[in-house]
Amino acid sequence: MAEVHLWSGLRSLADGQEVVEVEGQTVGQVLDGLVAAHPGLEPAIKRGVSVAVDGQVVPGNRTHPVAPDSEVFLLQKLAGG
Amino acid sequence: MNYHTPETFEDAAAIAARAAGTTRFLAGGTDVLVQLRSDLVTPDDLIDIKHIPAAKAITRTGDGGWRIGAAVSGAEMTENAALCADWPGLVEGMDLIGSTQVQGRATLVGNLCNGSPAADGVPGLIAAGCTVTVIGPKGSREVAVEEIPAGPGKTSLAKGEVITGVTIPARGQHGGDAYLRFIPRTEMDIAVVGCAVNLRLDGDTVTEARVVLGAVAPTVRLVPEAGEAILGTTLEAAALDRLAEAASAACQPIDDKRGTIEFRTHVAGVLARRAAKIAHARAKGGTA
Amino acid sequence: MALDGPKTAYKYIGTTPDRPDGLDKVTGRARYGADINVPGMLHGAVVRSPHAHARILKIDATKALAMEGVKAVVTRADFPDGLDGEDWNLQENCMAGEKALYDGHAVAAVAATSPLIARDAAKAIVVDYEPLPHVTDVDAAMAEGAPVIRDGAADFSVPEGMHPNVVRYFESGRGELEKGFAEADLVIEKSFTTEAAHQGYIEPQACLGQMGADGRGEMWVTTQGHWFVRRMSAAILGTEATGLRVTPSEIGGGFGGKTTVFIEPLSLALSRKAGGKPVKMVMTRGEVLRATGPTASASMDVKMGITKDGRITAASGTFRMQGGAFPGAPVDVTTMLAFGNYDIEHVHQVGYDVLANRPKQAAYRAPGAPMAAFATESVLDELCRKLGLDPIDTRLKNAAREGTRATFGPKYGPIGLVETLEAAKAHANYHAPLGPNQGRGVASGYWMNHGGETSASVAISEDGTVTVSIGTPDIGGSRASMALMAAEAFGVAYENVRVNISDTGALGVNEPTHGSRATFASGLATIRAAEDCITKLCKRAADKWGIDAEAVTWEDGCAKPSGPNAGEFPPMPIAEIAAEMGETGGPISGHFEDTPAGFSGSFGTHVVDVEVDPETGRTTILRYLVVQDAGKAIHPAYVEGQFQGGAVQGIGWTLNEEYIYGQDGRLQNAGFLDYRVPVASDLPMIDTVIVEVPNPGHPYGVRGVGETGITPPLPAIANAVREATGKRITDLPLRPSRVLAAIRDKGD
Amino acid sequence: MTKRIHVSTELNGDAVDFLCDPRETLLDCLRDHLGAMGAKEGCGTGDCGACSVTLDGRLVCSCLVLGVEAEGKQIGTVEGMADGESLHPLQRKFIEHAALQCGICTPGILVAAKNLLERNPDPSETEVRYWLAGNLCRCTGYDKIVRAVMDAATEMREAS
Repeated sequence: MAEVHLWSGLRSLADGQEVVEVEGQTVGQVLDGLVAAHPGLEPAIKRGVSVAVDGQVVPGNRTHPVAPDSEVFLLQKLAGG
Repeated sequence: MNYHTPETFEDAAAIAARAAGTTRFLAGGTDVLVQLRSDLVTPDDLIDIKHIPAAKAITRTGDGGWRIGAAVSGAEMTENAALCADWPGLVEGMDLIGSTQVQGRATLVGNLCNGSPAADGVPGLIAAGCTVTVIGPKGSREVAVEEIPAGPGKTSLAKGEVITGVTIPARGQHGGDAYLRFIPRTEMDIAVVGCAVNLRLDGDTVTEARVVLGAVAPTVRLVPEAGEAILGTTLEAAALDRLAEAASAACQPIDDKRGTIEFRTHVAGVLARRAAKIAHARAKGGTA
Repeated sequence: MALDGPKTAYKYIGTTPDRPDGLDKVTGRARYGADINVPGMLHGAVVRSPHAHARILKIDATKALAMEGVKAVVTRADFPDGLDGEDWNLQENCMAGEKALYDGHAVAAVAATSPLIARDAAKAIVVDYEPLPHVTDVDAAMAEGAPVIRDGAADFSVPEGMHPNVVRYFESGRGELEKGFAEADLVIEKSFTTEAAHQGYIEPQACLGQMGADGRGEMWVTTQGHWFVRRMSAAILGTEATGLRVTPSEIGGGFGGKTTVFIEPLSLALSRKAGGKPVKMVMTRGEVLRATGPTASASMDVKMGITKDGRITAASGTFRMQGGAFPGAPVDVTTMLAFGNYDIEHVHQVGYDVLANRPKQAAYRAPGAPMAAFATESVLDELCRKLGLDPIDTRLKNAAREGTRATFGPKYGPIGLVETLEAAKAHANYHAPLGPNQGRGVASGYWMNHGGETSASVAISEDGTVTVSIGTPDIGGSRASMALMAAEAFGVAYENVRVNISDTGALGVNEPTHGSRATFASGLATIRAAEDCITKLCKRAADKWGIDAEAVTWEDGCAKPSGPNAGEFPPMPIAEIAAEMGETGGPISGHFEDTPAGFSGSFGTHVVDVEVDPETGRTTILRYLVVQDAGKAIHPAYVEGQFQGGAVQGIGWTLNEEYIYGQDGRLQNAGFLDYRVPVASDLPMIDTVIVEVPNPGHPYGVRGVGETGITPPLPAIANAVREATGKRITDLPLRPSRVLAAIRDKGD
Repeated sequence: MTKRIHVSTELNGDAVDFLCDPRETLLDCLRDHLGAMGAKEGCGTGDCGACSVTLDGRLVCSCLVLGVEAEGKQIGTVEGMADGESLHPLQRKFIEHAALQCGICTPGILVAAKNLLERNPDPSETEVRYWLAGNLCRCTGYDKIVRAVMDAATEMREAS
């Protein structure tokens, strides 16, 4: 089970939880698992999020591996100027 | 748009008098072309005066003054060392307009005829007591520069009238002038406040003074009270305070994108004080 | 062939050769967006709303269409219905539908046989408007009773009870704020505003578009990202992306403003309607300022607590931003990065994205970060001043470093904030004596950087020279950087590498040159594609020598046996392999496609000295120092150039650049005369120090450097003005009238 | 449509002529009628200097000159700076000092700087900055541009 940290604006969409435990070996599986557990998160994830796995931001890369003890953070998506 | 290239001012005036629609005279074009490009003014007749030989000349007058043709560029004035030595303030007002590129084209008369209260070239002319020669359907007349501006973008010139050039009086002994303006950057801005001061001294004492403010009223404004405030003084602190107060008191500015009423009113006093000191030093023979 | 971690010894990286496009650019040969004329082409012009907010009742083009030389007019009716999300926003911004949403919003476009006829025809198109109440200020737009710009534009995130102009809401944080503030010896809370600033690229938007009735077409355009142009244009026009081939011109500056479309879909729509004739469109400067994206304006409240010995105990911020009449103000980034410089246990951020009657904001260099930095670094400076703490030492005490948990969640990898602070402290500028009315300001800033979709190809020519094809337009010399990286990877001379920016038909998808990603991502892709190529080159040598490919290594532009066991062969140079490639297996090229992770942020610290005229409020920059972490500087001269350019854009934003709207909601300063970007005589030399803390996520350690530099100037200069005048000014720009009013105000 | 006017002029030493609408600027004529695209339009109002050219040796913004005014004049543009394959020292120094990033302002700045050095072969940093104040550059912050101009001036003085 990976621990996924939500930014506080998302917590109301996930029954107030700050950290959600989700099964998944990849970023894609983790995101799908999140939506399955908390359907309220779907619009936020659909709008686009960045995912940080163990400190490394891996935007748009659903195949990036997630280990059972990985620390996963959802972040707002950003690009730049 | 019809483009005309008359070779005399009389012809230029005649074309303008005949024209039915919007007419503009073209000298440096630094205002006319901007208005054309931004669709503010598209003249039906554009009269280029640069083919008139007298328009391009800087000459000395018989009494030791100067005559600046209507199509003389700022750069040509700045490059005339004798003119700069006589009237550094008048020339620096012109020189402050726009970039080096604009200086290659912009003219003193154009700056006057554009009618902007913020025109950098105009306060120095009024402070120096200059006149312009106007040719029109009724012949020629000599008019004090301060009588030309009539409000933002407006002049007192009648249809068919054209200014042929500026007459600057002889500098004379113990005189000095200066022009300062305030802009947010160091270059390329329109004056938020401008101030020209022209002095004559007897020893250290001011015997003649003309103070002119720009960008603080609907037209460039001669402020006699400000001149009077320093007459008979040596620009000691109290005199400069009175000058600044008189300058600020003469302001009737507006709030706009370039400055506030409060700011313009205050800075008019600051610039008057600073310009007076420079003019004083120049009248004493300094090169400040 | 893969390299293990960042290299440390280089032959080409870190040198400063002439850029490959230099000759074209100093001789006037380089072709930018407007520098193309083709036979039979038409010229387009746009009719724009003079109202800040108005219902469009009727558009009558009869007179225009009757003019000699006028070939087509398009309005929103010529674009497909049914778009949603950002595609709808883009379409609506390119061409107004039911309402004009800001001064300058396009409502119709015309194509004619000359630019003058097109301009005259645009003036002849009659539009009937019903003016509506408008709002251009962010706080006013959120207030009760503000005119509603678009009902229903808010997304799921906005809490109940907000004004309909609030369209997105962000909240993040950790810890217990109250506990954190209670631990502080001093807590300061202040409110701040920043005005919108424009990217101010000198080259206006320009394109030449051609499209037939079959939806196939071509475009020449100045852009940071031609695949974006293709995707957005196709979406707006309802055509297929591959039907459109987009070729990027040289680009005359972008800074984020050329990552989206404005006139591009209009030129295609006009062309389609004019029988497929190409249509050239070039914006005027007035159009650029009125109708392309400036950045957002912001209103912010920031509160920070600190102990007497300089430890930040807690921080909170509320950030309200308007990004024009569409969702998209970068307040998400603002909230994320607001306190990102520091290690803070208790932290909380709230952000509001608000609609207003202004042009749709576009990205501008570190979008969202400079505003937050202005607020947070000003409060930190005030805390330091009140407690007599040194601003650099205090920042060092709290600085994020490797392993610090960022205020937005994850732990930082290797980063260089501490190194920039130490270098700034050691620099002579930090110790130069100051005179009366002078002051020194310090601030740090951060940008996270970006990877993004990236494709690159490397091909070996018959003579052994190397062609690199990338998809990120070169704005500031990146072709030189790519050539250096390819030269390093292959071990061939810099001059033997040619880098091309490919059109959309010649390479896989690429995101724009944005997010400080070009040198990182296209550079990484170039290196990986080169390695792919080298594998193939080694194989050719191995085949010729009759040994295993694994027994061949690549060194200094030659294939070599990997050791004595591999056999005794003289090194085989790339030119020799290339000369025979036709007979040894065919052309040799390498490819790489990815959305690379591994980017890492760049921190910077700026030190500025100013002098303020106490009688006029005018601020002069006396000295300016930029210290920033580049990871590894590929071409140091262009890295310095990014530092200097970013700093000067920040100086402009701080001192004199602003969007000025009148009571009528119209932009009052739509030209370079009154939109005052810094000129040469406003500035001193901009001193730079390049810090290099290698990024382990890039083969050569590169971090993007483009954006960070605009973040610290806003607070650094405000902090310097605070020292020079004794006044803390919390609204930007620091225009002279504002500074003078503060000086003359007897209060604190 | 207004009748077009025939203009005979000299561009970088070559006699050329073109037809233009009297409303067209010299910049429009250079770019659209004479194919000289080196001068750029950044503003059209004389505020950015990207269109800088010389007219009878005088530095001007070609967007603030009408095409018809060029009759009988000598126009100098960036295309005329190099002598065949041999670059003007300013051109070389701009490349060497990385004094351009996007390069859109470069032609105008080179023309302006050349005009400066013809008048003042030994300008101070301040003189360079004020002379070039009408040439906006948004990329570089001017630092490397000023250095390149100063360095070119030094080289040209030493060579003369």
